[in-house]
Formats: sequence, structure tokens, C-alpha cells
Amino acid sequence: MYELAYSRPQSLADALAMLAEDEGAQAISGGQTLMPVLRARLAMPTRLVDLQRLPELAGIRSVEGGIEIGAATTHAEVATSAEVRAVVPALADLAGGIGDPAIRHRGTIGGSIANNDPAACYPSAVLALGASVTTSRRMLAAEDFFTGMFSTALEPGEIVTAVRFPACSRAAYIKFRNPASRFALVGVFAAQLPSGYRIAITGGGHGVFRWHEAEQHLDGGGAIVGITEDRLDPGHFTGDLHGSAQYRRHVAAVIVRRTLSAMT
Amino acid sequence: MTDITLTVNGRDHVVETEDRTLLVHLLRDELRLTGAHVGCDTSQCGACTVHVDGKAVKSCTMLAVQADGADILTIEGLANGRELHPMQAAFHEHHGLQCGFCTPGMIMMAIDIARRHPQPDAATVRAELEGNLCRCTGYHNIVKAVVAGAQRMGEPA
Amino acid sequence: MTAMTAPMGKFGQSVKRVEDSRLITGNGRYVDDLVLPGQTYASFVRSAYAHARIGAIDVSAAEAMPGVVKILTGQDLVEGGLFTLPSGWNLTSIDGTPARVGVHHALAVDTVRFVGEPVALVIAETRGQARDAADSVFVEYEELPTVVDMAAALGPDAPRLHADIPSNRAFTWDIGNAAEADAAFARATRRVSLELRNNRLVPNAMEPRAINAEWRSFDSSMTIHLTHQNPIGMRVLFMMLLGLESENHLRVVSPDVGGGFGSKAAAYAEELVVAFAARAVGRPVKWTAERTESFLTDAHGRDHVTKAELAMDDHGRFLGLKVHTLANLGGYISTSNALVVSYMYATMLCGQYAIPAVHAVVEGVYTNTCPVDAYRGAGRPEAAYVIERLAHLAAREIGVDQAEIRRRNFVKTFPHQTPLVYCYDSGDYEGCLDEALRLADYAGFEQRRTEARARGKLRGIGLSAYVEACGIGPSKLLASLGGGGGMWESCEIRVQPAGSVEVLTGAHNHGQGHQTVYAQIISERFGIPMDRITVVQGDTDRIQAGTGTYGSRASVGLSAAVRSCDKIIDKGRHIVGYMLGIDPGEVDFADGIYTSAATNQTVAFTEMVHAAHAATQFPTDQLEPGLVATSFFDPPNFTYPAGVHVCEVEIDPETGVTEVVAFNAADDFGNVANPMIVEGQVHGGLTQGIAQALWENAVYDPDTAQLMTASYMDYGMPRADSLPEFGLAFWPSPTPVNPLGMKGCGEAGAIGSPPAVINAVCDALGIAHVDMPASPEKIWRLCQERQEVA
Amino acid sequence: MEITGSYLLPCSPETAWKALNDTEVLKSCLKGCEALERTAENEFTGKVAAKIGPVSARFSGTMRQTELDPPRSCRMQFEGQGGVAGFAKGGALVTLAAQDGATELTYVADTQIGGKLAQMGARLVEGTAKSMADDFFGKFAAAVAAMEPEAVPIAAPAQDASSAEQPSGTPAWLVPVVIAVLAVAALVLFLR
Repeated sequence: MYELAYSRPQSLADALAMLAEDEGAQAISGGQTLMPVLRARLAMPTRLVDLQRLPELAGIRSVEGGIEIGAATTHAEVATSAEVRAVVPALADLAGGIGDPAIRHRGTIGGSIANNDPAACYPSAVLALGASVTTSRRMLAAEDFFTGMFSTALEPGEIVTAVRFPACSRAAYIKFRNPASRFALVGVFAAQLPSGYRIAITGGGHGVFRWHEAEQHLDGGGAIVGITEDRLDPGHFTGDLHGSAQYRRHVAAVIVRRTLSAMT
Repeated sequence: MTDITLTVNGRDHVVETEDRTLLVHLLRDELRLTGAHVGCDTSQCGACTVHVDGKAVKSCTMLAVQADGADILTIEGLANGRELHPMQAAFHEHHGLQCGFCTPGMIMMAIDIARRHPQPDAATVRAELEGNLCRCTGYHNIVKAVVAGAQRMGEPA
Repeated sequence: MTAMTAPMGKFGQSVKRVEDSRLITGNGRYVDDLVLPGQTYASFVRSAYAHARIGAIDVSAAEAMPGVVKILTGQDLVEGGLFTLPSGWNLTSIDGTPARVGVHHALAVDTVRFVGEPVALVIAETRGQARDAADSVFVEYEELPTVVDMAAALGPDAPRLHADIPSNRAFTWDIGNAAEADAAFARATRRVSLELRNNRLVPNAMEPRAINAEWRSFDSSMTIHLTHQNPIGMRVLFMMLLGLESENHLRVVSPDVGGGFGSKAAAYAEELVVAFAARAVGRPVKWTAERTESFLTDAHGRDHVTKAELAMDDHGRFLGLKVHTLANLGGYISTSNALVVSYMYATMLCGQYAIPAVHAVVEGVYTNTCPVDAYRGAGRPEAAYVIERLAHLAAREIGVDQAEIRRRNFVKTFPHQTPLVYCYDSGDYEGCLDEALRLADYAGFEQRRTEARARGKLRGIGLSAYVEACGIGPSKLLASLGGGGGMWESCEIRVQPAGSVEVLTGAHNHGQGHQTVYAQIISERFGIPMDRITVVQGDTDRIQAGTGTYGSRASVGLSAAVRSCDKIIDKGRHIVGYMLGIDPGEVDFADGIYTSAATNQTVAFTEMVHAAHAATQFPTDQLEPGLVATSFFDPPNFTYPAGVHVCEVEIDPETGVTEVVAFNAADDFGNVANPMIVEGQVHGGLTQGIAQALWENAVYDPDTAQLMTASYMDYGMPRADSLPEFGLAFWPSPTPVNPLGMKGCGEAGAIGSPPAVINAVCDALGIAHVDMPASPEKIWRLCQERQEVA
Repeated sequence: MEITGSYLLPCSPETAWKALNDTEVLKSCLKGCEALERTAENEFTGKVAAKIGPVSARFSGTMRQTELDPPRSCRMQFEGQGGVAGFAKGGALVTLAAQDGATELTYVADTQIGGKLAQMGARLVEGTAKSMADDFFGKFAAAVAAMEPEAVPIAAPAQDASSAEQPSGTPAWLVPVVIAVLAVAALVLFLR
């Protein structure tokens, strides 16, 4: 990688100040995405500001109606957290399937959703569960947070500090893996909340999205088998070496049905 | 350049390093612990796996400066003199290695698996080895070795 | 007598590996581990274009950067007298003309012909500085049109890679007898035909290529530390290419090698350039490939497009075979590739079947892709894939079971002279088939298929009966086919005064467990514990001669070892004869003890060793002191390992995902020295073959010739969770061509498995063919078609 | 790789044509555009600092317009260099058609990428192209609306969620757009 400087601030305020004073500074959390990019010399930050040990970003807490997960919480911590498993078991399952064990030991929920890779797992849970994202400046609903592939509502210098999930016992996540990268070729998080069903799909290509038509179908008492791909907007899908847009769309519908079946 | 302090295999080190140096390069080039290998650039092969504060991580996906203050265990620190760690012994016993290049990372990951899953079955081991590539063994004997090694780690010494 | 604390070796036993102790403790020594005094680091500037004319190369900015020691371009190499990279095999086209070999400069001069081709080298004080500076070398490229597809490359309007080679055709070579094949086809009542692609693979040894070269100006000599399968052979080649005075001016050392699979048997541009650079800067220069560089430049494997046709009678007896193959050479002909695509491939097209008339044509085609060379099996997997896919189709055509069609056509007597040069040594193909079917519970398959259908899965079973050629030799035959000969292996055994044994071999371990197997065999021969035996390899200062490890040549090297053992034991007889005052002919040797039946006296092997070195108990004018023996073994024939693989897959028709749910293999490797090690070799080979059939695929963009699969993000490596447990059995027919009866096992798994998997997929879907890799989308589309038909 | 797309612009074809040849308008609409200059009658050069996700790369490139048929269509060739990241080049046909007082812009672009972009980022090319195109045309539509006060008040891509033919892709219109778009392709990675 290119030459750069590294800082490990002791507080959120210090971290924000460091990011504010150097335009070329880049926040790093678990670094499991960023490090390979830096090694490939596809980014040239002047400074890395390490968020992983900030006390303000740590911890898993019960909150009214749900659970709050600090942004620096690793995937492994979420996967093995008794609190998370008690409140949103599907979220623990999802976290336990991200990457591989070594990656789960360092990668964090805050880093994942701030990066919003179009094939990442976490954004689907955040969106499907209607979680809210707390940042250093504000609180955002999931719908407002994700704004497209690799794109979020975060402004320069703004940091995700926590994600708050509602309790939900009827939810499931299934990842249909890309045979090479093992990222989600398609990933589906489905949840049944008091407000109704919510289904979020990741891996389509343009970033995570909700399948409203399927949600409405279920809310109207429709059967799982009636959820078919012809109701899925093809505009959500792109193709690559591992699957055409048409194939991804088809698989998405299949995995949605399987995820819903797995919920019961 | 930054001075960092870290414990590696029970020994304390103070090392001056470039901020951009990867942990794996610090271990290999500065501390001359060449057991952790670099097999890819995209954090997927796992040949560089070491334990940082008791957890398996890919040392090619972490800066050395991020390990400031950390306790690190590498393949070189496993055996007690000539007495092998049970997982090392299991890899030998079950022929869980051929060229040996992926082996240090495999063993470090295997120990981590055994800690999290004290009596893993073959399917669990296969799933948990997703981030460690081996080109020689077809994983068949590695899986057997990890199952047996985990078993032995759980037995009283 | 010595107390026997360490294990005794025994041929045929699963002795645990000697080499493990260093590898499991992090004490393995690979090239990149080595740092030499005054070490510098190299980084290559590579072309981002697949085909371009090189204009100006501006190194001024890079030269001014911190730590930069030197920058070299192709022109510097030409001026420095570096030779171009050779093709190691002389292939002759049908019309009698020699293969047209495109000039391959180690650093491109004038033109680059594939993405990633090295254009310049930067040497600097640190790895980071070298890379920083390499990024700052500015190269002007004038882009040229590219061609990836072989048929297109042969077309009249295709861009030409090498100005002097029309139609990008390096050779049109054939084997067999066209007239006889035509006659067989005229006679035939049934025929099946097939067009298939054998997908391009990236070898992916986990240890990337690496070299550390140092030049000693005071005696004009060089030492190269190189990760390679054939370090001893590389000495001669590098000596010549670098223009060194003699072998004595070059030492090549290969320490532990982290996998090769054929890809570390070639001579590469990068290594040659680094060696040249070490001389130019007078300091050690190290280069270790990054994985992306490995994807771009490690010689790829396979990449054939083949049309094949099989003629039969009404009973499905094979009468004739015609094969036409386009072999993608890449931008240049790599070291062994002219051999791989011809005599390692087409000679094996008959498989296990007695086919009387065969004709095969291979056209070698240049394209704007990475050069292709040996990859696990090297030609033989491509041949097995052709004939075993045809056999599957033949069973469909005739309407008989997959096993039955093979049974009807097996070679049944040995030796068997094929119509394609080679003469199969030994085998029991039908017995092996039965064993495989038993292992796989073939009889119970239909029940499993029905059960799977109830779960919504399509289950299929596929067979593949492969035969291959291993233990390459004899030298004379190889030379007559276009090689340089020299296909023997050497082994020197030195017995030290205190009784320990040093074994020097030119073979080179890169995972095969040579140190164990050599020690095992020699331990048994001498009757001494294995820990008394040290195997020395991979250092030209220690080993005089050798040809390396590839093509399952362990049997050749071990045969040389056995001969050296015999020479030592025989000399011992003479020594013991003097010691006991009897005729050496009356001295027997077994289990480490010389005995005289006549006098009932015994002398232990170690006592004989002491006597040999003390040289007091025999007349040294009649018998020389010391105990050293060297042997060269030139095999009288190849060996022909064979086997039957049975694969079962389940396909999810909704997603197209294929899962290998069972894989069983019965193999004839002749005698097996160490079953544990051999099984390990098979596991690895099977995995590479299954991965070729389902996941692995090197894809070049058809328009730009950019490699789209240049990392593990896009290249589908097999992982632990995608494979079944393997069921293996041995069905040995010992070969008569070497003293151990061993045939070799390194490639078998990768040869038999791809057709077994694809045959299973085709069986599951009831289709004639699907090209590898059988990716989920491809299979899903086939399932869709199947539904439409149904 | 061929990419196509179409957008509805709230202005007349004449205004759209003018705006598409106005370097200041283009520059303001293109995220990360550091410079955009006309170097000849129908030739532009530009610099774009593209940043998507963790990847950032600086591209410089040129674009040449040919077969101009104002205000209906033109063809263009573009080429950009991203240093270590690789290169992008291609050609595109852009057409403008009046539609109920607005203008439908359609493009068919053939884009090629090379070097690290192609080697490591194949999975992201198409999605990136669309997101950058949407971003660009969102701003561009607003810009042309401002240039033409009587324009119909729409500023959205011509998307029809139910249409299977829903276009996506990058406007090869300007070098910088495409080049920036492609920078992202390099995004290998691994969001975990």
C-alpha cells in the first residue's frame, strides 16, 4: 500500500476531530474491506483513523423493544451474543455467516453498513428489521441510511456509532453464495414485524432493497408459493461473470421463498 | 515510523515500524517469524492466520500498528519445546498437510475452531475452514485432523 | 547392536511423514523466508494491455524515488545479452515443418502479447519502495487489436501476435492413422460425436512463485534460490540463458516448495529477469509474486476446444476415433507446452479401450492470453475428458449401462500396444471397475435417485475409467518424439562411518513426502531405522544430476535409489566376506543383518559400515574403502496408472447448484509405497478435478483479452465446505517396468474426476453434454429447457 | 461490455444539447470532477477523482465527438487513464428525442476496461455505472430545468419499475462520467 499515517484516537470526539482536520483521512473499523483495497493501491488515504477501540462504539445493550449494537462490535461478537440471540436470533445467524471466522473476528457492523457493499449481508438485516442507525450526528431510519451501492446518507466526517434493532423472533437470513468470493450472489433477510412482513434482498447489484410486492402479498394473506419472480423489479439486478441479472432475479425469488419457509 | 509494543509467543517486543506495514510483514521481516505466510492479496487464503488477543485473524489484513499492545500467538509459539500442541500432532497423525504452505494458518485456525466448538463434527469443521485455502490435500485429511485435534484439546492433559 | 528406537520403514506401510515436524511448527523454509545480506527487492511493471506496441518507457520519475537501485527494461536485457525463453520441445507439423515458436523476451521488447506481461523491473531497498517506483514507471502503449478465441485467431482477419507466424498457428500436428480411422468410420454402424471445451485453469499453488538471486562478482558465479519443481534442471537452462560460463558458475537451491502442480516446472520470464538483475546490481535481488501476478502470469492449464467422434458397431464396440483439438498456447509457447498438448495428450486418447483405429490432430494457436503449460495431469486429463465423455454418450447411443459400455471395450491383455505410440504396461481394468462399483454401491443408485427426487433434487451418477502415462521415460523414446532426452533420475546414497545414511536425489519434493518415502524404502532395504536416513534434494551444490518432480516420476527416482541400495548391500557382501573369511557369494543379507548360512555367523549392517570405513579388515587394493553408490535409472517404458472414478451429484433444479454428494475411486497405482501419502495425493487430485468441473474457470474478456478472474473473488477455488468425503480403494497391477512395481499417483485424481463429475451431471439432467465448469446458472438454464421439454 | 440507458430531461432537445456541450454544467453535475476543458471544437479533456466505497482513483482522459447531428445525436470516443487502477475506453451513441415537451436522452455505450479494474472489479461495473449515471442525470436534470424555466417539472430517470427493459448504465456522454464510473470497478471487495 501507499505510505500513510495511522492514528488510534481514544474518544469519539478525538476521532471526529482527526477526520475533520485532514481531508485525506479515512476511518477504519475492522478493516476487512479496506485493507485489501489499500494493498491493491486502489485508495490513497493520508491517514487511517482507527475506530475499533472507541468506547462510544462498543457494546451490545438492551433497549426498549430491542437491542442496540455498538458500531465497533465484531461479527463474531454479534454471532455469539446471548442478548442478540434472545432478541433477534436471525441477526446472530447472519453475523455468524459473514466471511469466515478470522474475518468475523475483526469485521464490524458499523464498518459493514457504512461501506454498504452491494453484496454485503448486514444491510439486508438492517433494512428488513427496520433498524435505526445512530451516527455521530443523528439517528437515521434504515430506509434513509442506505442510498445505493456503496452509498449511504453519511456525510464526510460522520461516523456510525450504533445500530438499534427491534426484537423479532420471526425472521431468517439465507445467503446464496457466489461460488468464488462467497459473498452473497443473493442474500435474503425476511422478518415478520408487528407492522407486517419486511423482505430485504442483497447481492442484486445495485445495493440492498426491499421487495414491497412480496411483503404486500404476504400481508394480504398470500401464500409463500405465490411469491414469484415476475413481481420482482428487474431493475434491481445486474449481471457479472457469476450470474446474469436474469439469473440473480430468479434466484432471489427462490431464496425469498426458502427464507420465508425457514422462518416458521 | 511508529514504535509499537507487542507480545509475540510470550516475548515482549518493542519495534519501530512504518505505519503501512502489515502485521504479517512485521512478523516475517522484523521478528523473523516466517511461519505465517502470504498466499493472497484479498484476505481469502488464510495462510497468514495468527491469533491476536486469543482470536484467529488474518495477519495480512491488519496493520502492525493496529497490533500495538496486543498479545500475539503464531505457529512458532505453539509447541512446548519438542512437545507438539495437540492440533499440530493431529495434523501429523492424520496427514493433514502436503506442501505445508497453508499449514501454519490452518493449524492456527483449527485451534480457534476447537476453542469455539469443543467437539466439532466434520460438517462444522468444513464450514469453519471457509477462509483457509489448501491446494494439495482436498481438505479430506485436514478435516479429520481438526476433528481429532479438537477432541484431544478437550481431553485432560 | 544399536537399540532400535525409531520406526523401521517398510514398503507398503502408512508411515507418518518425516517432513511434517518442520512444517507444522512454522520451521518450513520457503524462498520468501530467506533474507540475504544486502538484500534488495524487485517489483515488475506489467502491461495493462493484452496486445500493444511499446513506445517510450519513461523511468526518470521512478529512478528519482527513494530507495531505487536500478530499473531494467527489455532493451537493457537485449543489450545485456540475455537470451529469449525457449520452447523445450521440438514438435513437427504434419507438413514436416518445425513448430513456429514466437520470440519470447523475458521483458517485452516492442510488443506485449498478454495482460500482465512484464515490461520493466524496478529494484529497490525495500519491497514497498520497489512497488512505489514501479507504479511510477510510465510506459507508452499503442494498443493493438486482441484475440482470445482460437477459431477467431486462426481466421484470415485476426490480429497477428507474432509478425512471422501467419494465422497465429504454431503447428498442426497429428498422430495415428487417418486412413485407418476413415475406414473404421466407413465400417461403423453407430457413431457419437461431441464438441467440447476443456476450460482454462489457473494452477494456484498456495506458495506464489519466488526467487532470490545473488551474484558473486569475485568469481563470477550466481546462486539462485528458487521455488521450483526441477531446480537441478533449471541450472543448465539458466546457465545457458544468462550466458554463464559453465554449470559451476551457477548454484540453484530450492528449499521447501509450497505446491507446484506443474506450474513450477516451467522456466519463467520473471525469474530469468531477476537473476539477470542480480548480476546487474551486484546485490541479492528477491521477488515474490503477489497473488494477482500469479493469476496473470503463472502458466495456465488446459484450454482446449475439441471435436471428437467415435465409431462403433451395433453392440457398442469401439471401432475408430477421430479427434481434432485446438490447443490455446497463449501469447508464447511455454517451456513444456509443445509436449503437453501433443505426446502427453493425444497419445492417451484411447483411454482404457482397445480402439483399433485412431487419428488425432492438434493445432497450437497463439492468442492474447497467458501462456499455457503443464497443470496437474498435463494433457492426460484433457484426453481422459474426451474419451470418457464419448464413452458416456456411447452408452446412451447404444442404450446400455455406463459400466457395461466400458466393460465391452476394455483392454484386457497386457502389454497392450495402442495405435498411438504408447504400450500399456499392466492392468486389470475390469477388476478395477468392479471394485469401484462396489465401493460406490452402484447397484443401489436408482433407489438413491428416487429418494433424492422426493426431496426435489436431481441425482445423477457418472463413471470415468481413465488411464494415464507416468514415470516419463525412456530417454531415447522421448528424444525420438521431439524432446532432448535425459528423462532418467539419479540417486546417490552415502553411508557415513557411524551408520547414518544420506540420500541425494534430483527429484524435488513439493508436498509429495519424498523424504518419508525414500527413507521408508531405504530403511527397509538396509534394515536401519528411518531416523538414520536424511534425504537431500534441491541444491545443485549437493546433487549432481536430476530432472525434478512432475508427471508422477517418484517411481523413477525411487528405482534409482533401490539400485544404489543394491550396490551398497552388494559391496557389503564383499566386505563381510573378508570379515568372515568366506566367499561373498555365500553371504546373505536380510533385515539389516549379513549372515553366512555355512558358518552361522552374522554381521550387522552397521558393523559392516564401520568396517567399510575403517578399511582394516579387507585388502584396499582389491576393495575400495567407503560406502557410496550412485545410480541412474532410465525407465524402459512409461507406467500406466489407471482407475475408475464414480461420482454422484445432486442438482437443485431451482437454483442450478450442483453438489457432489459422493465420490469413490478405485485406482491401480501398481505397488503403493505409502498408502497414506498416496491417498493424500488422490484427495488433492480429485479436488482439483471436481473444481475444474464445477467452479474453476479462467475467463478472458472476449473483446479486450483482460483477465476477468484474477483473484479469489472471481476464480472459484475449491473450499472445505464444498467437497464430500472421498472413498478410495487400490486395485494394484504392479508394473514390470521398474524394480518397485510402482506406477505413480500424483495426477490420477485430477485426470479421472472431471469426466466423472460431468457424466454425473449429464446423467442427472438426461442431457448429452454441458461444458465445464457446470456453473449454477448454466445448469439452471438446462433445467429450464428440460422443464419446457417435459 | 455494452450498456444502455435512457433519461427524461425536463427541457427541449436544444437546451439539452447545449447543456451537454457546456463544460461548466457538466463539471458541476459530475461528482469528483476536478477539471473539464474543451481542447478543440469537438474534443474535451478532464480529470475526475472517483470515489466509491473504499476505492478511490484519479482518472484523466479525453473524449472526441463525431457524427454530430444537433440536437438529435452524436457519437463519441473516450479514453481514460487511472494509473495503477488501469484504464477505460469506449464509444457511445447518444440520441435526444423530444417527448411531450421534455427530452428523452438515450445512449448505447460500449465500454472496455483494463488493468486492475478489469482484474478485480468485474462484479461492480454494471451497478456502479448505473448509480453514477443516476447521480449525474439527477443533477443534470435539475441544471437543465434551471436553464429552461418552462420545463416540465420532472427530474428523474426514465424508469418504469414494471418494465423488464428497464435501462441502466452509464452515459458515455462524457469521458469523465464513464471513466469515473469505471474506477469503481476496482472495488474488489469484501464488505464484511
